[in-house]
Amino acid sequence: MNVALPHTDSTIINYTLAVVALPLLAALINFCLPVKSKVAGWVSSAAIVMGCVLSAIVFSKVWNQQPLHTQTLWFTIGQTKVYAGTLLNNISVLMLLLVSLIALPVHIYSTAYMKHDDRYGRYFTYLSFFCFSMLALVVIDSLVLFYAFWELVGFSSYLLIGFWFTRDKAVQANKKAFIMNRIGDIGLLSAIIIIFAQFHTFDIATLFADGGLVFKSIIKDGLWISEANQMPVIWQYVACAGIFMAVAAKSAQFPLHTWLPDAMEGPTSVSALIHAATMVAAGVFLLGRVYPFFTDAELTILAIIGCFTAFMAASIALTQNDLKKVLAYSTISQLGYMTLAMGVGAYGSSLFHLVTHAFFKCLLFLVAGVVIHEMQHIKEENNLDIDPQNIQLMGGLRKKLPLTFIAAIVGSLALIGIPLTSGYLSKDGILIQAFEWSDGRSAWLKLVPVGALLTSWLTAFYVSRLIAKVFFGEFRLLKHHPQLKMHIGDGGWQYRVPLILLAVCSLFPLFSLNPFFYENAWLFKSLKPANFLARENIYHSIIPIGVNILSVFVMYFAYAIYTEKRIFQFPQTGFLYRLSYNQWYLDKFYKHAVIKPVLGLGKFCFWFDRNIIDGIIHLLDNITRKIAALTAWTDKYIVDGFLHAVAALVQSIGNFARKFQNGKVQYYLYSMLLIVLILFVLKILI
Amino acid sequence: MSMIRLMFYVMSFIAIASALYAALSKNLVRSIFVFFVTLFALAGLYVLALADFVAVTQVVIYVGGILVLILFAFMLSRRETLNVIQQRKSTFINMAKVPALILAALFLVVLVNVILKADADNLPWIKEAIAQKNVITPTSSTIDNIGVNLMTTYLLPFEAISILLLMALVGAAHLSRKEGSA
Amino acid sequence: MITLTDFLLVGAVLFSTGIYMIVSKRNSIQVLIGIELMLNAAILNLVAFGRFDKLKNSGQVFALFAIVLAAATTAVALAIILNVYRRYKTIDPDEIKNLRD
Amino acid sequence: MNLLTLLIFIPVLFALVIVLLPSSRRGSFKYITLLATLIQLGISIYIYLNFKTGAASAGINYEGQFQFVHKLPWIALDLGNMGKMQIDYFVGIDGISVTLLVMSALVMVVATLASWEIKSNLKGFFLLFLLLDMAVMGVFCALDFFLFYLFYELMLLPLYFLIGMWGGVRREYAAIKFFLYTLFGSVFMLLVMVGLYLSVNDPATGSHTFNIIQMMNPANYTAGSVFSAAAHQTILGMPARTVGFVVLFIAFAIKVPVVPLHTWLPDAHVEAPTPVSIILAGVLLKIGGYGIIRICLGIFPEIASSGAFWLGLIGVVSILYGACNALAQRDLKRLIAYSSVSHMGFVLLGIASQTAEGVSGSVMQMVSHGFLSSMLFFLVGVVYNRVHDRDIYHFRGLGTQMPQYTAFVMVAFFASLGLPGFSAFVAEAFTLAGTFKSPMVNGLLPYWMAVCGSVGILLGAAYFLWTLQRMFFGKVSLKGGEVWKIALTDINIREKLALVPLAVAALALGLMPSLVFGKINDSVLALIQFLQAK
Repeated sequence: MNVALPHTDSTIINYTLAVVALPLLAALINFCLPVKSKVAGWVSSAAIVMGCVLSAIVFSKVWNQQPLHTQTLWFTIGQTKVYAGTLLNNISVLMLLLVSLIALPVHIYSTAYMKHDDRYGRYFTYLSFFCFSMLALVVIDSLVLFYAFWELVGFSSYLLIGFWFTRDKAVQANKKAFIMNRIGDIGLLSAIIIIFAQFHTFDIATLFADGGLVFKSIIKDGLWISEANQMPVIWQYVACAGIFMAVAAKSAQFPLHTWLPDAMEGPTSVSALIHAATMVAAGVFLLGRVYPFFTDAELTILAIIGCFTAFMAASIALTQNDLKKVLAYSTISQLGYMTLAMGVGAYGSSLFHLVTHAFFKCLLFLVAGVVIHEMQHIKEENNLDIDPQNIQLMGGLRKKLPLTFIAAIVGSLALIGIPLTSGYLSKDGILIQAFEWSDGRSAWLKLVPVGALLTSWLTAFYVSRLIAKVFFGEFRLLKHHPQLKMHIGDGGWQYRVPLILLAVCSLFPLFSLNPFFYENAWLFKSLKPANFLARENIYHSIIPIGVNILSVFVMYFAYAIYTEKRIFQFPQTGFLYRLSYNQWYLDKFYKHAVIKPVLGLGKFCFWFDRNIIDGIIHLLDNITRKIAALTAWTDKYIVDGFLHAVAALVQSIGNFARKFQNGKVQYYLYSMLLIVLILFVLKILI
Repeated sequence: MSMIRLMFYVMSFIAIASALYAALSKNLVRSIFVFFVTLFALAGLYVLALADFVAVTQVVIYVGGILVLILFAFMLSRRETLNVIQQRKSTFINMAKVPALILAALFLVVLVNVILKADADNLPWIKEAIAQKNVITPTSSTIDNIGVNLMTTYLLPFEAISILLLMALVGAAHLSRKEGSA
Repeated sequence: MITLTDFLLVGAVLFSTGIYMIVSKRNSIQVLIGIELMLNAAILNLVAFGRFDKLKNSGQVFALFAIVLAAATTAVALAIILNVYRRYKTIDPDEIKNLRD
Repeated sequence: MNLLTLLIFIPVLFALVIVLLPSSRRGSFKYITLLATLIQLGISIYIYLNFKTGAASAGINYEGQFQFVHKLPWIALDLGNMGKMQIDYFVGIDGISVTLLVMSALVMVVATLASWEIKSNLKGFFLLFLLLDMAVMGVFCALDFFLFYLFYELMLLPLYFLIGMWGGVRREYAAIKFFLYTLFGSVFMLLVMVGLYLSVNDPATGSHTFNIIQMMNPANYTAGSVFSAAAHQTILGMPARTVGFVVLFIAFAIKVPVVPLHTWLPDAHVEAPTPVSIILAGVLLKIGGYGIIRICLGIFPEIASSGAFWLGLIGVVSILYGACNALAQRDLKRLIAYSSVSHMGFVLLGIASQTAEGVSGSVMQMVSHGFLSSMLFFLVGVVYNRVHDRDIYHFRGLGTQMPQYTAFVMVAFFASLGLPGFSAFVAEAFTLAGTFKSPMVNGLLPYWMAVCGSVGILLGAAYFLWTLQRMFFGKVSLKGGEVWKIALTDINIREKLALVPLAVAALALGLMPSLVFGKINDSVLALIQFLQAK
């Protein structure tokens, strides 16, 4: 601690550290326990309960107070000192409390949900580790550590998605999730490096606070100038793009969203906590942290992408038959709202929506968990080969699961944004501010709020479809298997308590005493941007009314189609249907446009390595060998050959001469005479 | 053509023809006997060369000594010798003999060539001998002169020859002994 | 008058015949005859030249020596032939190859 | 007795013991070797703890600032008119070498533990192993170029035999390839070394010297000598100092290895027995990086600056190319070998940046990679030992079959792919940070290199996760069927003993990077200052 803090502050810091450290401790304890140990659940839950209490205290102390920032030297590299510390301001304590609050019911729920799993202990190890990473992420003050925990939440999400690692789909999904997130991580890392290079610090408080370094930096004449440095402005864009990539990956925004639906392979409780409420919100949280960094143009792009994501995901959710996938796409869609809100400058509404969404989406996932659990129960009891998550097989469950049904209705209404729910408050804020934002801009930007508006009706439709298919009408599985035994119910208190708790949190009173005006919510008041327009223009009254009236119609429409089979049935062959059902073909597109080329590049590189580089080596090798062989040949046949030839000559002469020594006297004589004769002849001739 | 010349041709012809026959004959006995004829003819030629003493010695030693010795040797060896030799194929021109024939012919050519080139009749010392009348004439007697010369001028060769003969005698005797102690 | 050359020519023919016999004959005795022929050719030459030395009679004297020597030679040669025949059961000079290296 | 000398020559002492023991006691050889490496580790840790930090003990180009120095005249021939030949036994360490020393010692212990699998010709193996150990330590400590070269070459020989005699199927090919590659590098290095020797005069004695630190000072060069900066001599039409730098760089780049001089590495690694793979990846590659920092940068600083772009480019290419290659592999060991190429690319990139962050990151990366690659190769060795197969497609669901093993694999994989909390993250992040800072601080590297380098991190995740998914997750399905199932037992105590220290070291460095940065910081700053002063 480099600054002497008042006593209360140091207590708060200690409490914060405790909130962060408790889950880590729990994870470590669980890691050392046997894999099946049932104690693990209670250890983790206890840690979260304590964390909840402490974070509530911290929240109450810090909320709307001066930000609390402490740090300690982590290490020195070169002349750069890298600090580690906590930065407690409104947004971080809010997240701290939110994560603890959501984690608590999920933990309780999990103790029942995972009861029969072989690796129960390991599950809670991972879950606690996730909580630790997530809690640390929200309070940390250094970009390096932020990145570290950013990646650690991804890592724990990887572990949890692939928790049932013998299922191929699960491990494919976790690989995909991690790699998609890695793409984002690279963006974040690049952004951090660029920021570090520009400002020479990793400290979030120094960088992004009011009047911080980022505020003082200016863009001028194609240069990005800070107090210490300047670099081409392109790198400011790259940094923004990097941050956006990180957000897109973590918060499942287009085009990096495809991992999230697949991530539903993990246990449902995990989906509820990580892939609906907390981790995926980290992207939005990041936007909140580094908000000052973005320029207006960049924010516009952000808004467009958020809007597009929201619309696209909602359109996909219309036709999905997998219970969790529908929810996953709705999550993407809602995250799109948050991003859009950030883009249009509705900073407060965005975070507000983040909080409310966390509650009701977590609630919906837990409901889905109950439903799936019971379907699984039916499946196992009757030895059926069915997908327990397929909503086509469900129906009429409201009688069997009454509490679940009520919870589902509350969650759905919140998701649609019907008044009296929390969702209404936050979503309307976004819509209204989006319209206000588009007022002063070029006309085509009106598409953004309009798109958001459309999305909200689409949301109403698919949510109603979901509820209708699951809870209303007849139990369709019964049609195929009339002898079905059904012993199902809402489950024990571990199921009921979280549902009730979250359902209550999804209603308006937690956030605002006035259920109709979002700007009265205490949360929004504290986070609202300085340039907030008071309730003076027409949007504030028209939009809530218009949206909701139409939503109600849409809901009834959906209910009518899917429950009472009235009016008409949607054709299932049209282009739009297929586009939606196949999730806009993005997975296929990525497979062909990205994965295959990359793998192909890998293959090519290897080919290049084997054949070209090694080929050159081998060629040199061969040339050397050939030269050596030539030398050897020369040595053997030319140099030695000369010697051998001389020897052979001598030998053959010897052999020739030897022929005369055949022991025949007459032959000797003959030879002798012949030579004499030759001498004579020579004598005569010469 | 004088008588002497005719005699010379006749003698020469007989000598050469018989020598050739001896050379070409496959039969050993015949060739031995034809060789007699050759020797006699040569003796005649010696006479024509005015060396009557040598001619006589020729007849005595060669015909009387050597040929008899050869015949003895032939007869002392067994019959098989004859058979072995007789069994040979008797074609007139044996291919194996062709190189020998060529050699002999070439030798003859060379010798004749040498003799003709040497032009023996016109050698300086012969001309000098003719001029000094140091030539044996048909009328002169040579035997006494030979006897004197042999005992005076050529005494040393004579003695050497005698010792040589002795050695040859001892050697021939030694070689001809029976197997075992040799 | 018979010239010196005539004698020499006859000697040459005889000498060549002797050579032929020595080289070609498969019978040691015939080879011996060939040798005798050559000796006789030589003797003939000696005699022919001897005509021009009346005083010392060198030609005739050496002809005599040669005849004597030939006799001795023949005796020894025949003794050798007999021995060879005893050992090798042949008198073909080709068959006797002990001189071969 | 000087500690460094002791550190270097302890293996030789124990090797002597092994030589004297009869072969019937071969069972004890591994324990003797283990004892040797443990003592070495102890000494290195003692050195590490007693290593003084502070600007006054930064080292680099001040001989007096080196620590644990041991300097003895070694070869001093009076050559008459040609002066005196001066070769010293001169060892000492500064911040750059101290952490590598500890890392090497630890890796050696692990390699010894991995040597339990060696069954044939134990005497030869452990003799060569200890010889290699000595040479490696010597390289990191030597401050006399001649001594450095001696140790450098001394490493080659044992490695050649270790690969060639105890290796896999194509071991001879691999051994020869390795040998030729490295020999090619070192032969030219010898020429430059001699050239430097003839150019540099020891100011104290006036004679030529091999002292590396003297070579760093431009004032010590004889006027007009080959490598004198002032003389601008040329070799084959190129500036002599550039040629010298390039030759030395190639020699070390082969060791690192960088693309395109890397192809010995996959072959050597694949064929080498596990302990040798561990040493190769863990220690040997670091000698390349260390050599570039100490010698290339130290002796030819101005060339290093002017050629930094190319160095960085090669680094980036290595990162991406190695990662792409790793993606295409189905032999686990080869995959890890290529990942080494990729990871070592960061070292080069960091060095090229010539910023404090970059160079520190490089050293960190070397230390980190030393631990992690050892761990990875050890882990491959575990499964290879059990079933003699490494093909990724032949395994599935090892997570169920060998849970503890899989846990260690996950630690190693995630640490390697740069998960925060492990050393590789800090190293790679700061290497990239340094690289990105470079255009502003010294203008050596363009901005885009850092961004390209970071793509390597992504690809790293891709191939490691693919392997995890393919090999360890899913339902159990093994090529060898039941036989393999029985053979694939979970890791035993010895293997855990080897793996835990490595994992702990990687984790500790990730959580407390100051363990490394604290020791190297002053040296790195001194180096940067030296480079900027030129």
